[in-house]
Amino acid sequence: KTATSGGEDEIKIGAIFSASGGAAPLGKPEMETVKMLVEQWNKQGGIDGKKIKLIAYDDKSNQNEAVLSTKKLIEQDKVTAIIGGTISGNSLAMIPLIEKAGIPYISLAASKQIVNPSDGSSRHWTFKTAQGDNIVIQKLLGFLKEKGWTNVAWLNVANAYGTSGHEEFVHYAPEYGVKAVIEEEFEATVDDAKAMLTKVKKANPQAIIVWGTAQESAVVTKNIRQLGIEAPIVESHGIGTKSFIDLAGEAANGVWFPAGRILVADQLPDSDPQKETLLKYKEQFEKAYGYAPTTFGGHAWDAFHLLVNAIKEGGADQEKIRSALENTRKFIGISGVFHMSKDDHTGLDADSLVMVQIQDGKFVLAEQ
Amino acid sequence: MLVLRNVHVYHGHLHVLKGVSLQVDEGKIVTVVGANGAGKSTLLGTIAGVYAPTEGEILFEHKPLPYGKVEQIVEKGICLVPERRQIFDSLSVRDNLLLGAYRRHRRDGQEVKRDYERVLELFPKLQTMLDRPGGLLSGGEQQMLAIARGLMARPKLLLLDEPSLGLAPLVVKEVMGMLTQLCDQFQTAMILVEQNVRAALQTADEAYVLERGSIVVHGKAAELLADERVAEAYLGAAGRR
Amino acid sequence: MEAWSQFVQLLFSGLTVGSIYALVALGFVITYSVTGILNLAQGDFAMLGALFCITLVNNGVPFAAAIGLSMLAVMVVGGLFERLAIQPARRSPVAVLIIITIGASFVFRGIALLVWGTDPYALRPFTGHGALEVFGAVIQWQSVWAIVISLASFAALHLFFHRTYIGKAVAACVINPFAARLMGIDIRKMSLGAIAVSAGLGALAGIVIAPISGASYDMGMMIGLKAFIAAVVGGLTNAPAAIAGAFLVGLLESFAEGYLSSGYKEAISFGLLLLVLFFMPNGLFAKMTGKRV
Amino acid sequence: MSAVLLEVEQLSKSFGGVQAVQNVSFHVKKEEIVAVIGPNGAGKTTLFNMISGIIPPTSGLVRFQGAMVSGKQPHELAMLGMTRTFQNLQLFSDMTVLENVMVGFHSRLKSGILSAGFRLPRTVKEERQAQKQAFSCLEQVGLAHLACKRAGTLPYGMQRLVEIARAAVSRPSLILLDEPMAGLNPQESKQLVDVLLAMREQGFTFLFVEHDMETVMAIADRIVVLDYGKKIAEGAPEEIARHPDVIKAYLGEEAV
Amino acid sequence: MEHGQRMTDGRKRWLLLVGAAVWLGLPWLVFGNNYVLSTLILIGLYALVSTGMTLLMGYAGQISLGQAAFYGIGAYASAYLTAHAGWPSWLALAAGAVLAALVALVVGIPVFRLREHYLALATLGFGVIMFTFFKEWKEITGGLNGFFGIPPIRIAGVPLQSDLQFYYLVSLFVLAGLWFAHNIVRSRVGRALRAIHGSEVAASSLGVNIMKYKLQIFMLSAVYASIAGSLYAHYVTFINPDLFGIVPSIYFLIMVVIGGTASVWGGLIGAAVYVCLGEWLKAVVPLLLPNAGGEFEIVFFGLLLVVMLIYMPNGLTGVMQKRMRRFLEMGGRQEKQIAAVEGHKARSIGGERG
Ligand SMILES: Nc1ncnc2c1ncn2[C@@H]1O[C@H](COP(=O)(O)OP(=O)(O)OP(=O)(O)O)[C@@H](O)[C@H]1O
Ligand SMILES: Nc1ncnc2c1ncn2[C@@H]1O[C@H](COP(=O)(O)OP(=O)(O)OP(=O)(O)O)[C@@H](O)[C@H]1O
Ligand SMILES: CC(C)C[C@H](N)C(=O)O
Ligand SMILES: [Mg+2]
Ligand SMILES: [Mg+2]
Repeated sequence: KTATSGGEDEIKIGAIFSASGGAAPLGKPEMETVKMLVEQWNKQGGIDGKKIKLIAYDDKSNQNEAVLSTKKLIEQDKVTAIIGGTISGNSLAMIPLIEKAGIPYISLAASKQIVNPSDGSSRHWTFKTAQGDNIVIQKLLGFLKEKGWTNVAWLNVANAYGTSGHEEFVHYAPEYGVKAVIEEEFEATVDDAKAMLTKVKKANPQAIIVWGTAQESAVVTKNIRQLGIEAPIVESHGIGTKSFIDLAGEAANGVWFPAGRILVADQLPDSDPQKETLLKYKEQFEKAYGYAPTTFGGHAWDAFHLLVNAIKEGGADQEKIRSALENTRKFIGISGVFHMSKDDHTGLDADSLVMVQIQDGKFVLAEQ
Repeated sequence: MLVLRNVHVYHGHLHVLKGVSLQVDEGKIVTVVGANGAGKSTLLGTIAGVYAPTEGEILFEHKPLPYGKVEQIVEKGICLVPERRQIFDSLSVRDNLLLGAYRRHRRDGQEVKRDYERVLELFPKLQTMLDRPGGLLSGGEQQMLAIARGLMARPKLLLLDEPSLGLAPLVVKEVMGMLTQLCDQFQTAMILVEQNVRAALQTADEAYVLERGSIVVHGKAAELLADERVAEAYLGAAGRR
Repeated sequence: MEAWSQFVQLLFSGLTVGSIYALVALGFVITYSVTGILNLAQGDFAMLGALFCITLVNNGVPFAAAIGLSMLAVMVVGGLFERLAIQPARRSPVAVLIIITIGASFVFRGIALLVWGTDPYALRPFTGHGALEVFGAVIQWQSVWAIVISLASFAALHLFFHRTYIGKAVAACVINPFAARLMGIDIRKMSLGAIAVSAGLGALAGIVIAPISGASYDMGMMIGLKAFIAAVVGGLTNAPAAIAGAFLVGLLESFAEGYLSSGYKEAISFGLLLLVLFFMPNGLFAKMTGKRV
Repeated sequence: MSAVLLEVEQLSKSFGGVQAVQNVSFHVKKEEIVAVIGPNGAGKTTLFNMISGIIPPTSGLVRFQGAMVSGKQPHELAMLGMTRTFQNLQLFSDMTVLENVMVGFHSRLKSGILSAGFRLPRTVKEERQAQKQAFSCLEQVGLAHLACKRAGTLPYGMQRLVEIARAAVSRPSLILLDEPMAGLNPQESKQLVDVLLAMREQGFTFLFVEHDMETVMAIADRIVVLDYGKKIAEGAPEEIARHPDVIKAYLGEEAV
Repeated sequence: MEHGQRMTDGRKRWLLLVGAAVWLGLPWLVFGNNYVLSTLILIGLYALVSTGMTLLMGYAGQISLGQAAFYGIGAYASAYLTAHAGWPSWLALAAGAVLAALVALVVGIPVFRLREHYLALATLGFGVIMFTFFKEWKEITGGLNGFFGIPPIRIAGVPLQSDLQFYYLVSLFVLAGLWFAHNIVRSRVGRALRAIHGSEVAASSLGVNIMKYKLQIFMLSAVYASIAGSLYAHYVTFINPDLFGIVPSIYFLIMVVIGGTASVWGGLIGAAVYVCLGEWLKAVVPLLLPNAGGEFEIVFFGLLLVVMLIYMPNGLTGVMQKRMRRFLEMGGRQEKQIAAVEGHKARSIGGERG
């Protein structure tokens, strides 16, 4: 099956990001990354001489918009493949349409459900580049076990990202001998979490896990220290942007979190296979947009290159592109080194993550 | 002091005032009577700036009024006591009265206080309910409040739209008497629109009869009171009882 | 003893949050009691105030001057909003006016997104990072500032509304605009003034909260919503009641979160609030309204 | 003819400190026209509000057509056959005059939300009937030519007439009128008097409040006088006109 | 009078027929473009919700800031009953509608004792509470992760899977909904509702049971929303609580206001304008400002909303009604006068007493 229309000399790639709305801090760098890459590739002559035509929509962090835009990409723009879906909810809403239409699709969101749905529905065409929360949680639990912090407090933000992280935590924690002495939720719009934290203080955990993205996590982190709780804080990969450090100030010091290597690219040993790729992306992105790249932009970088490689192999034939994606081996990306297979449409394992600690306002690679 | 020449007013497409001319002299009471829908309220509203005429001119103290600009017209000393009372429901009776003198507070605070006392003497009923929200008063009490509030503005020209509406007979008599007195004492000119035609004609110096937007009769109030045609059309057959 | 310190902590958490809601709620009340409009863009004034102030401070403007300047700037924005969006629509039905304010809020938010991007920003506390300790509970100085500022603004407004005749005239505008005009009250000027002042208060709220929770282009929505709740609970025309409402909402949230479930916090605090309303359908702080049936 | 339609017993109402109505008792017989008069603030409107169920009495009873009705809701009373007009007009100002009057016919119709939504034949028939009735009622008060006008744009006096037509269209057994003549000039009130008298002939009963003594004297069979919430007199018009207390409190020396 | 009415009805019927023909023919006009079809489907679903709200707001004068909750009740009822309990889709849709009506009844009894902004607050609170339930009742709703694998709706055992089939299904519901609403408006019930809007005391002293009608119309609007929600769930096959929170409720309110409450068509028109405006901006803004993201769309949407409402305070139907009236020659000259003075807002004064 091939894409029906579209000039012979261009390849249409569709993209959907949450460039505005609640998930904008994630979606904006994704969109910018992809735009930058398309420009670069086209300057160098495109893919096998064909220019890339990017058709990108902003779903405004809204599920309906995501569904409509997907329809539009499929029916009207007749794209060859789609990347995007910044947040899990939107990706999940897009998938049924994409599977029905039969178009290669790479999501940038984290939920495990995107590639391994619990209801067993088809994921023939769907891939993703963000480390699934199952992997992140395992990395985090391994770290806790190593440190001997087995009685912990679990706090997550009340949205799809937070609850999905929580589920994985509940699922894997026993395996690592970690126990939550208290589990709480906070709103993404929280201004003051002290009320909730008084309970945490009482529970007296060995470590506190805060699972959210930058702004709300910063408030919680600050409040933890303000209440005089001294326990170490471990957070999620959702805080991997400089603004977390600005917002949390002093309190950010000493916070640990698992993240992709991009945040600490320059601290990696030269032997690291990703180092070169990471530094190049970092340099290009900073030059283009004037701020440091995020792990989220990295997911988009990966998705774009995975797709480009598959198109090189499969041409305009969508089934061929798909199977090329599925047969990706040892692709060195920003989020990690990808090994796809029929059963694993993410292709990343816990090694794709490192533990990072914030020290004096900087991301520092923790000892392995 | 007030002169209307050939004033036309429309409500949408409805031609309500069709060339009304009228004159009010200093310190005189002029009454305008006429059937339902003749345009009496519209006439008062136009003078007060609520509606703007499409044609004709209105001169106040020899200068044209800023048509349709209610606040500026109030500033010039014209005050309308409107149809349906227009009390500030949730403000106390006291505040209602004081707001009547809104434009004067800055200039003559002391005098406002004196006027306040005087107005309450005129309506002793209100004295007993100064702290009650205006909207809770009975119909007639609200009417008293509306008139009293108008007086608080101490205007040069007072426009009264059916002031006797809903007032008990005894009170109507007092109010009418008070208007005459006010007129003598402070040289306040007035236009009085009334359905209680007899009372109006007894109080006023001059009278106009408005019919379907045009003035059809104009004369001394006393003469009209005696006029048989007017008696028949507007006073109702006297024999009823 | 520990239970006691938790209680005090929750109390202060509630008061801090409540004081922020209170400042924005005061804006709601002023706007509503002069123009009869529920201005759902009120929260965005807080956002603009916070972001302006942060930008100024980051560019080296002294803190106090930055606060004053950003309040002024937001007041100008409020004034423009009144002239361009509210004044031309004065005669529209209430629901339409509400939606106009929502439209304006989209515009504010969109512009803020363009200017400041999506990243949240931080502002340093007014007076150091220190904290007070009361019965084992910790209270940031910034929280004390928030509470004091909201109470002070309230006191100033209260004096204005109840001690001056302009205050009365302001109330008259919404109760009966037609009669207000007949009294010579310039309701357009009043409306402009009211919205500008509300905007200024909103800005102040944003500036006070920025050191506590950071500021970003989309913070207005949540603050606005909560303040709206507080203002309504207080009856919308009654400043002291709105303040009480704001603290009530803040405390309810804080205690629901601290003693019950944080996931259900919103539902619980709302549920309690509604329960009270059902038993007092005329509001928690009902006074004689001047409406007879 | 002489059956008692409405009975009011020891009715009282106080608002906080204000004793608006105190222990007022009287009755209205079928096809009678009874007037309630009294100085401003005497409690007349409050009395009407209690009788028509709009506010609950502090104490006392109201009996209508032999049944206890105090505590009933206004709409229940309307269904039983008691409607009213208001001192401060309560027209549905965004609806046309005809529609206003058709609302008055509400209590005579049955179709509910489902039969209306599916437009069952019964509904269609009812609608036609309502329209016809409303129109003929407007003809009776002489407003048929204004049927399509928006009620809010009518001059004050005519709005009063619309209210009366609206209250009368369902042919209730008792109509309460609160100052029906206010805003009408003498000639117009005379016309309305004729309409009311004609309606009485058709079997209507009226209880009304009015300050226009000419009207009161012309049509009332009986007059109840309130002052400071208390009934100070009751009787035929001639008696009342001579009653010294009434003259002192209400009419003034050179009364009608 | 009678004659005029009949003539009007004749013309109206004719107009309706043309409208229906266009509606049915639309899929061919757009060459079966599924994207356009899905936009139309979405318009239809929103139209259902906002038609219910138009009745509630325009005819009963009650603002609801929690309508999306009913939309959600329908969606989750259908999702759960078909996917987990194995019910046939139609039965699930009906059950959702009944459930929504019951919830509306239970909520309405206390809520409608409140007025004006208290009422708005209460509906908002209801919305928040329902949202919390959708979010936290994970066994039924799947929580914030969402609900997957909702089966398509079936007619006589055949699953409706193409957009075209769904388009006709939704159209049918919209037409039925409009017809029902239209009938209500011009009946005793509709008059009673408008009367309540005008003056509650007067309405009740003429025999209108205010509480009953408010509740009934609230329940009806809940049923409209619930049906739309059920259809949405089957159409998209994935739902999550964010679709049914406060923000969507506000969007529904925007649609109703854009459309105007002057006629039952307001809901449909508002939904259409709302969706089309969004789509149009998505296409146009990048042309004007090639490097801008969705943020510009929000700015423009807000601006257009403000400008539109300033110039059309009664919504689009308010403007169209005047044109229509002239076209339908309703009531002759007099009607024109009314239309002409309508702009002049005569404040109903003296509403303070009864
Ligand atoms: N706001 C308005 N919109 C449309 N028409 C109006 C408006 N106000 C008044 N009219 C019309 O203008 C005409 C004159 O009305 P106006 O109120 O001036 O009469 P009036 O003499 O005061 O009557 P009344 O004695 O009943 O108060 C009437 O036909 C009325 O229907
Ligand atoms: N809800 C209320 N709260 C407080 N006082 C009230 C209330 N309703 C009425 N009153 C007072 O009760 C008294 C009686 O009022 P009511 O309206 O019954 O008088 P009325 O006889 O109809 O007078 P009018 O002839 O002026 O219409 C008045 O003094 C009024 O101010
Ligand atoms: C960390 C992010 C890639 C996760 C994303 N926000 C999601 O909802 O899945
Ligand atoms: Mg008049
Ligand atoms: Mg009365």
